[in-house]
Amino acid sequence: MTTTIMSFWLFCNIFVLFQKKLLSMILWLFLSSIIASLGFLFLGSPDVAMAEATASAFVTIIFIVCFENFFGIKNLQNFIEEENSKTRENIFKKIILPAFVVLCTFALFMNFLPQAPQDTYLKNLYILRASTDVGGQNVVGAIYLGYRVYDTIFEALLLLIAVVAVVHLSHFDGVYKKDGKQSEVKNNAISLFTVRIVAPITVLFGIYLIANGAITAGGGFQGGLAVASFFICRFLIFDIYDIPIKKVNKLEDTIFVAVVIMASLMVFHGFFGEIPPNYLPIAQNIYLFIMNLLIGIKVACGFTILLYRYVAIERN
Amino acid sequence: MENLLHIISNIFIVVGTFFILIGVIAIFKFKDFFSRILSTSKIDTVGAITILSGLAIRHGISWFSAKTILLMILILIINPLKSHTLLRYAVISGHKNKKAKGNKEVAK
Amino acid sequence: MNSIELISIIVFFLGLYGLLTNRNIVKTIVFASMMEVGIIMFWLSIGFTEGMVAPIVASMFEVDNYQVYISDPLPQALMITAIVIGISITAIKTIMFITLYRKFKTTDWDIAKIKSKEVSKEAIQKG
Amino acid sequence: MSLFYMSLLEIILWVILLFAIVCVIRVIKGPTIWDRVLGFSIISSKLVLIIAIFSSMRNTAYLLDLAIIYTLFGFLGEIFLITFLSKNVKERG
Repeated sequence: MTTTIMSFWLFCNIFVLFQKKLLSMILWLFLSSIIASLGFLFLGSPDVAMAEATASAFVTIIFIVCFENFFGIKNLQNFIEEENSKTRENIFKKIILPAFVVLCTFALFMNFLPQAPQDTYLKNLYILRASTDVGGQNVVGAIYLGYRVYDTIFEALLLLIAVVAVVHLSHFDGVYKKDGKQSEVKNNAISLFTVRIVAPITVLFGIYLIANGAITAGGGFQGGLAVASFFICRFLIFDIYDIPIKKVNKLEDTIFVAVVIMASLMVFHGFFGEIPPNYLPIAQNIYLFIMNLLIGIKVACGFTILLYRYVAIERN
Repeated sequence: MENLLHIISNIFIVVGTFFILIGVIAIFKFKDFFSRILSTSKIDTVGAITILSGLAIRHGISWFSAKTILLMILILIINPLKSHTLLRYAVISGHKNKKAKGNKEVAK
Repeated sequence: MNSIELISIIVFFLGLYGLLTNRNIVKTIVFASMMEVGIIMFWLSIGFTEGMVAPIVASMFEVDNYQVYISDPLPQALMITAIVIGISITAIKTIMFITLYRKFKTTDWDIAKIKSKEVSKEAIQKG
Repeated sequence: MSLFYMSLLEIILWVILLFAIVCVIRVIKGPTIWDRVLGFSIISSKLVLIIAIFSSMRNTAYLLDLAIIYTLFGFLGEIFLITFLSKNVKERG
């Protein structure tokens, strides 16, 4: 079963390679990453599958808004057609050459792969002790909030830097003028109705994922991404740009500081007391919930800023 | 009692896969976009809902069946309207059937 | 070593091939995100056996030989952060491309290089 | 694993996966871009069914969250693609 899905995924990726037009290339990328997320589920990791399923939609939205911004309507038409006429290679060159290169590089890589079955000592240690050391039912969440909390802090820092870079590179002064145009969706009553129903459901579902992060699959990252998608829906419905970006940016900064303080409280308490520290289960659950909530708010803020910047460029 | 529920759910699931099979055949049989979207989108929604209701019957009254009912409602809302927007924007952007006879008369 | 590791490495190198042979800037960004999914799949598929269960305590102990059939939680925890960073990095890449397109009006690597050299020469001549 | 010992759900899982793989042919050779998007939406709805049946086989309710996320986010990405296409594509190929 799993091998079949993986070969399906490989097939889709080969088609990404052979596509000439950019739009169909992005459609194939969307398809391949959705199938990859199904593969993650069959590999026994639903958390990563959730993150990948949201990421596929986000990446396609980013690419589409990028096209919309800078190629204009007429330019884009030329851009798509131009690709066809320029590159004409025969099938031999297109199929044999990549296969040869891939096989050669793979043969170089072959020696470094593990041949014998792996030692699973560390895995068993995590699985047996996570629910007593850190708390909660989800071992993955216990690792990225407890054992490896430094990784999470640096991830949050990297997201902050990415947001700063996007804000800096998009020259937009924060004043949005509305130019009589309405979005296509707004004219259509039925699509408007659909998006109006879907948007609140995504927010509720994101909050559910954040709150149940310690118990089942899900957590701060996935829930934050789901909440951030609400603002895209909001843009689709109303076509207005009225979110106070600077305030959201400040909120993100303060929440990053709160994440660092919360994590260091846990870690430094461990330094002064026993290792691992013996907390009460209630305190552990409260810690996990607050940490998931903070990370969820931070990811949601970061991605709303990022996506609204893109939309603002388009209008400017 | 449990055996009876299993038999009913199995019947539902098999009927649902039969619907989906018809939808898959319809994609390849029809020769233009509009007839394809007309046939496949409806049949696909019906097949998904029958399979999910079969799964809900199999698990009795539990969290699992509650979540499947939520999923059914979402599919019932989203799936037809997705195909509606697809069709509408295809018409807006100027997509026409080249082989159909009616178009020539309209153009004249 | 199992078949899924092999497939994910092949996908990684397919992405690398596409990245090396395309002149278009947007296409290279697409292939970079393809390579990223290949890497994530490789990390998750290490030590895979058919019929694996997620590492969640409620569902773990239903399996008989649970030490073999539970997937490794450590790479999963690392890969969740990798995916979230990956989205923001694609955003940065595309926005850098957008600023480049505004300046030089091309989508080609070579022409962009030539034009940037011309711009720097003019700046040197002006002092 | 021979076919005789498979449960009904497992057979249905294979059959729906086969349908999804067959639908890719429409995405490959669809004469217009609209056919490709139609094929994509049908494949994504089949993947949702695969997840639901898989979670029923394992008897775990939390895997259904993933199916709900699939439906919501597939809809969102597709709406963006379609609106973009309607602005820019004028009857080609």
